[in-house]
Amino acid sequence: MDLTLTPDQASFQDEVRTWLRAHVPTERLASPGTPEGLEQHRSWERTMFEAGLAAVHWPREHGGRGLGPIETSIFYDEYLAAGAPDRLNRLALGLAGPTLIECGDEAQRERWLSNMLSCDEIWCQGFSEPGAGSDLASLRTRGVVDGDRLRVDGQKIWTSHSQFADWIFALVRTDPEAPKHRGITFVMIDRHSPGVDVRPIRQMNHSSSFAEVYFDDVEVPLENVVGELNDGWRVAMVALTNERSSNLNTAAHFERLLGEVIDLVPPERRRDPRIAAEIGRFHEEIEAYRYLTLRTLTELSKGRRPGIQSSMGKLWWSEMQTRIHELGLEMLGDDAELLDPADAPGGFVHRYWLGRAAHIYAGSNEIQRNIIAERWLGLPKGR
Amino acid sequence: MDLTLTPDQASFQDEVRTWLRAHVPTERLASPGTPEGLEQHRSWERTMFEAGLAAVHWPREHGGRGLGPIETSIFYDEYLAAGAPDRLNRLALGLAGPTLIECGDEAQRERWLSNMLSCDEIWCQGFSEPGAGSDLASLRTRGVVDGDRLRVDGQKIWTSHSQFADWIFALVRTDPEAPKHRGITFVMIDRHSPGVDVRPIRQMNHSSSFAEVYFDDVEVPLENVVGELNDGWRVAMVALTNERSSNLNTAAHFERLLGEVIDLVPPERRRDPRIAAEIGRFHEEIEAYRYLTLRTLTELSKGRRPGIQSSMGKLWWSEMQTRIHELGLEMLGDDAELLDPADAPGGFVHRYWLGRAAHIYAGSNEIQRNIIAERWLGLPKGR
Amino acid sequence: MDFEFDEDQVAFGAAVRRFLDAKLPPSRLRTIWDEGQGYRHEVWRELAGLGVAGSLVDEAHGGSGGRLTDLVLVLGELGTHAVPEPAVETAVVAPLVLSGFGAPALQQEWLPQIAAGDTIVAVAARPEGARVPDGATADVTLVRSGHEVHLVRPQRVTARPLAGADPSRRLAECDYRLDDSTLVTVDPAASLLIDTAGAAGTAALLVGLCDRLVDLTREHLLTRQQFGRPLAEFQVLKHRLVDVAVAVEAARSLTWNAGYRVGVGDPGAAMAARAAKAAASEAASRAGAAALQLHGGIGFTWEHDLHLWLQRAMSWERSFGIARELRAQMGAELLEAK
Amino acid sequence: MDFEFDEDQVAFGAAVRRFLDAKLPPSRLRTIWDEGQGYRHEVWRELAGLGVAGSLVDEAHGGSGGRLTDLVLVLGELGTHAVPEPAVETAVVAPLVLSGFGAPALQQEWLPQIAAGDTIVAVAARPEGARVPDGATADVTLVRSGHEVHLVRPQRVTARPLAGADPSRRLAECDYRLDDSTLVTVDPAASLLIDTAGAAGTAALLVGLCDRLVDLTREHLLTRQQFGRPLAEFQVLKHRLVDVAVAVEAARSLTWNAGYRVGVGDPGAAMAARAAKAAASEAASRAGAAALQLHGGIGFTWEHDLHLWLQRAMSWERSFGIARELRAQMGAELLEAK
Repeated sequence: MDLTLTPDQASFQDEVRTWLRAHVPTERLASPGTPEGLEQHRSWERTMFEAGLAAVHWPREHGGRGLGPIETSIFYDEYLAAGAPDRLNRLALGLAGPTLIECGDEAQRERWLSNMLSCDEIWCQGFSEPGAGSDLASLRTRGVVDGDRLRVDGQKIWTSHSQFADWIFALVRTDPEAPKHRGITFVMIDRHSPGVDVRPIRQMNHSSSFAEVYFDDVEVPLENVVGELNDGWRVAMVALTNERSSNLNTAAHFERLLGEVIDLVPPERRRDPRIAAEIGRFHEEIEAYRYLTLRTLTELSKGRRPGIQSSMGKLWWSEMQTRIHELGLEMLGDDAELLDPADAPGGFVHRYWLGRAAHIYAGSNEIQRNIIAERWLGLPKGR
Repeated sequence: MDLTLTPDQASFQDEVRTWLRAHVPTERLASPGTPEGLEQHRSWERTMFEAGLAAVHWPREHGGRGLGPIETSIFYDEYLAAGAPDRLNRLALGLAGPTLIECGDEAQRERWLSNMLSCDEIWCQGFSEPGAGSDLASLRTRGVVDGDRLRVDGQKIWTSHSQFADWIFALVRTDPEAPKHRGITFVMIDRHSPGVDVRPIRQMNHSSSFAEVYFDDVEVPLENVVGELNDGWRVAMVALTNERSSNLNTAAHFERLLGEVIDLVPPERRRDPRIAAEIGRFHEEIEAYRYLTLRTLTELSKGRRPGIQSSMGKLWWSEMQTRIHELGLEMLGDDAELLDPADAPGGFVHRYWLGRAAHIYAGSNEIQRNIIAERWLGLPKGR
Repeated sequence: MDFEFDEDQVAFGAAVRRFLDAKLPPSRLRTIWDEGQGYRHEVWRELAGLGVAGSLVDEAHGGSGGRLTDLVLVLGELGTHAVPEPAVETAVVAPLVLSGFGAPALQQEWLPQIAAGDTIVAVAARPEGARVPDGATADVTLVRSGHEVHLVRPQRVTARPLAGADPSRRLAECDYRLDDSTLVTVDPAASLLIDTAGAAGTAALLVGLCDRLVDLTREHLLTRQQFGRPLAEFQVLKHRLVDVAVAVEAARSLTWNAGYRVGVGDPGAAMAARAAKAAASEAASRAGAAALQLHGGIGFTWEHDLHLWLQRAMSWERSFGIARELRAQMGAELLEAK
Repeated sequence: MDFEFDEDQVAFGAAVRRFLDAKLPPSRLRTIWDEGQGYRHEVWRELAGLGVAGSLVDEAHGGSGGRLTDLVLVLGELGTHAVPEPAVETAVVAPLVLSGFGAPALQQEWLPQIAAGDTIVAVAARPEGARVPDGATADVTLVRSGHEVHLVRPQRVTARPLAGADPSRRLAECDYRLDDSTLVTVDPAASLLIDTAGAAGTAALLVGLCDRLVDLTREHLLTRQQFGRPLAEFQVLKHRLVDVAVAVEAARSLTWNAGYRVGVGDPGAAMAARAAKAAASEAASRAGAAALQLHGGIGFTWEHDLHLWLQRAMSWERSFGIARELRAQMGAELLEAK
């Protein structure tokens, strides 16, 4: 056990920190939902790409830095600390790309990987469906083989980034007769194809960060299928296992959130033992998450595939985050009723609802508990 | 809606208060587990009996006062406020007696009721079994009809008062072929019969308030069967419905407990907003329980049988009680580690463990939630 | 002792329910929300026609001279339907304060208008920089200033409308010009009554809103299938809704009691109202969280009705005292009494 | 960066586990409990033979010169088996304090005896009226008096044994006669080290104890049948044990970190130890409540082993800081730092 950086890690950290200090835009970029914001984000991503920092966790032969999980987390801690913009092509870098690297063929990697890094093509995900919910494998979007193409009909939901995405990696049912988890195919769909219709979902918090995507007889070349036809469930599981190598929801992220809440505590309550105990507890929970994660990263860095930690981690941070938000709302007092983030310091109301959604997305917390019960505790499936 | 007492209720309250003030023993009685304590309790019960107050909720023709549920609760609130001793023959007055009144025959009522009131015979309950747990109906104590008697073999557990009880009202399986809830018989067993063996259970809190009762070929006259042979499940449900008319676990009881906790708050913490908020919340929960109960009593007093409130009430008080105990333990500080109630003010550690047991006995809280889900919310049985 | 509503009270609640089921479905609420700050309270006038606004106004001033108990079930219905008007301020707080502490001329001027549904009342906790629901649109505002209570007409209000998360609140930040002409009373019992009646009334709204959340969630559990069976068969989801339902029944019991004690002017009314409001806020918060979780993603969409109730719940949880503060007040009183 | 134990550390833990599985089964623990205050610590001497007591004692004084990280898994095993000795006081706190702050003569006198398992050390938080586990039976006691730390022999102790709920604690209320001859150091870092090392070590014990509670409960769920199927098929019970297991993994992660930081003398050691102890106390409290609930009635009997672990858990939850206080300390530091 050694929690100091190796010389290589230290010099990498140094390099990244220096580079970020020199290159991170000093002004906050506009939202990528706006045309100028999209251009600003693309430009920032291109800068990263040119510096070879677009996907540090990807293998070198595919344009990454070939870094291990610990080094990748060092990178993203620095990235967050430097106040750098949110990554634009997160779903390509974290899911679609690694999946292609692991399950795609040479032509597919050639076709897409480099454009992912440069952000010339932006990606979104088409897994969820309105009728499926937690039972992802019950999806009903159909793909019918017709010569050298797949004809896709159906509907996806909760697609983020789809308003400016160019490609969708999606699961479609290609064999309706097969058992639920078979007969599913993983396919890359051109968002600009005829028959693809993206409709933003207005959310209860008055914003629209997700969309529904409708497919009406969309033609997709069979060469866009990743892995074999009807073997898409396995490919999807590879994709989801890779999901963890994202810069979101790290301990550093929640530490910053807690710092914001501490700043909101009014002077007369800074000696309230209950407030102190709550803040101390959040600190403890964030540190627990940091070292839970570090255990996983250590195992990954030694070539082992930890089984259950991603379920534990997701449960942990999503429920902790809601409680931190709730303390933030309490500290905001009357301001917590205000809608506009410009008036409400920190936009806590907005983030509170997003945080609530985290109990549901990416595998609801009930599903995560089922997984832990069955895979970690060895309790039977069932009721 | 009128929360004042009617003139009759007020004069009854007055009568009871006056009588109790004159008769409640000024010194605390010894434990009924000791011979002199048992005699002291019997003597107090006899005083009550002679005053016609032994079972105010029983019909007049059976020696009670024929009081309705609201008047009965007035009685027990006064009883608790007067610091009167715990009732000795609780299971007779609350369960066995009312069950005989509703389901027994004339001879049975003649045989037992009056001795219940006078405490000449003390009763205990034989429902639970080690193998059954929450699934009460899976009980296995056997009763075989042999001429005019039942031969009983098996084992009961969690029997309280059994060290000094004279009678056990028990459920035995008389038809092993019938479906689980059929084939059960409700029977009165003489605790002094040959073959009955009572073994106290030592508890983790170093005390022994329960026992196991073993039956080895115990002969029980068939005339001791209440209701029909194999119809005991229905009779047991009548008994359990009557359980609520006991003086235990009323709002007044928890109000007193909270008062003890308030007394334990050390001077330097009396202005801690967290302590205040916890105490305020317990007050709120106790009041909620008071008025939940009053809704039920009102319905009962109008001849309706409320369905679900006893499950809700049990869930509510048992979980609230544990949290009150926990605050008490926190306020005790170092004293919370001490075993002896003489050293630990209030015997909170002892009561804490008893309170934890309340999450399990009389239908575990998980079972109560199932009942509420199915009968109140109309959700399906199942998983 | 009788802890039930009488037939008239039950019938009044049922009449209001029928009216609101017909006249204030979610679609109407959405229209009202879209109209935003300019909303003109038509629903309120119709409710006043049913006797809601004048229930606590005495007969001499055009009301029915009832007590808060008469209105508890009705307020529950207003909560179930998430009425966008400041019902508690207008139909509970204002009539009680004006009847109890206002000069006859003041009563004569305002009570008949309130009973008729022509006047919407706002309540402000302080004269400067107060965040007031309907602060810019109310016809008149009860303003607390220390122990004083004032009644202020719009001409004396400087209101800056704010964009609140709940479009039914029409929040504004307000300053009031107070002087002798606006003074209603210097009796501290009047401010206490504002707190107490406001808390008891809002608790009743929240309990009704909780009923809606439980019903919606229950229906969703019964109809939504996952893994080949209805959600309602999953024990964890069942128990979660049970815990909500039990919290709602607890809050309901406390709310009935608070309504009764406020109605008869019981000395325990203030404590009873705090307990009811704290329990109702807690129940609503748990009901909202459970409803959102058990509905899954669809519950987060603007298209689904759930958020209409959630937004209202979050506002009412804050009105007239948040749970933690009310509990700390109760606890402090109990600690001091010892 | 490498957040795993090395092979030696893992092997050390495994050796201790094998030893305790064989030598300290619940039946032995029951015998020890029955012996009560007179118990003479035979198990401890045998553990010392395995290197447990001297792990943090330097080689010159008969130990193996390790760091706390070397002992974290071993402490976990001691917790899993609910060892009745004051292991953290004797094998962690005393060696670290004496090595770091004691005069050479003091080290020479005590460290070899500690390493050999011949000396049992108690820790007292204050010189008068302190509640001290093993207060009347320890061979020597580390006593805090303000910022001073003293080392006190039994002759200078007035101890009144108390009947504690946990028979492994052998509690006594103690007064100590301190003077220059008992003084170890006036360096405030020594008292801080007592807190920090005590909290980190006790966290490790608790994590091991939690493992036992989870295992016992898991087995019970898998074997106990109700309504015709194992308890383990009921989703509510599964999820309850999941929440415990997740809390235990969180506490484990924090405990590894605290052990490491104490071991290397990191400036963050004090915060890390508090976080670990608070999390471990919380995990143990939840594990105990869940174990008791899921075992049903049988778990409340003296006959069943569950209570052996529950009593020990409740004691250790209190040792070296309860969760709420530790959290308040951490929070206060964070609030001050801003």
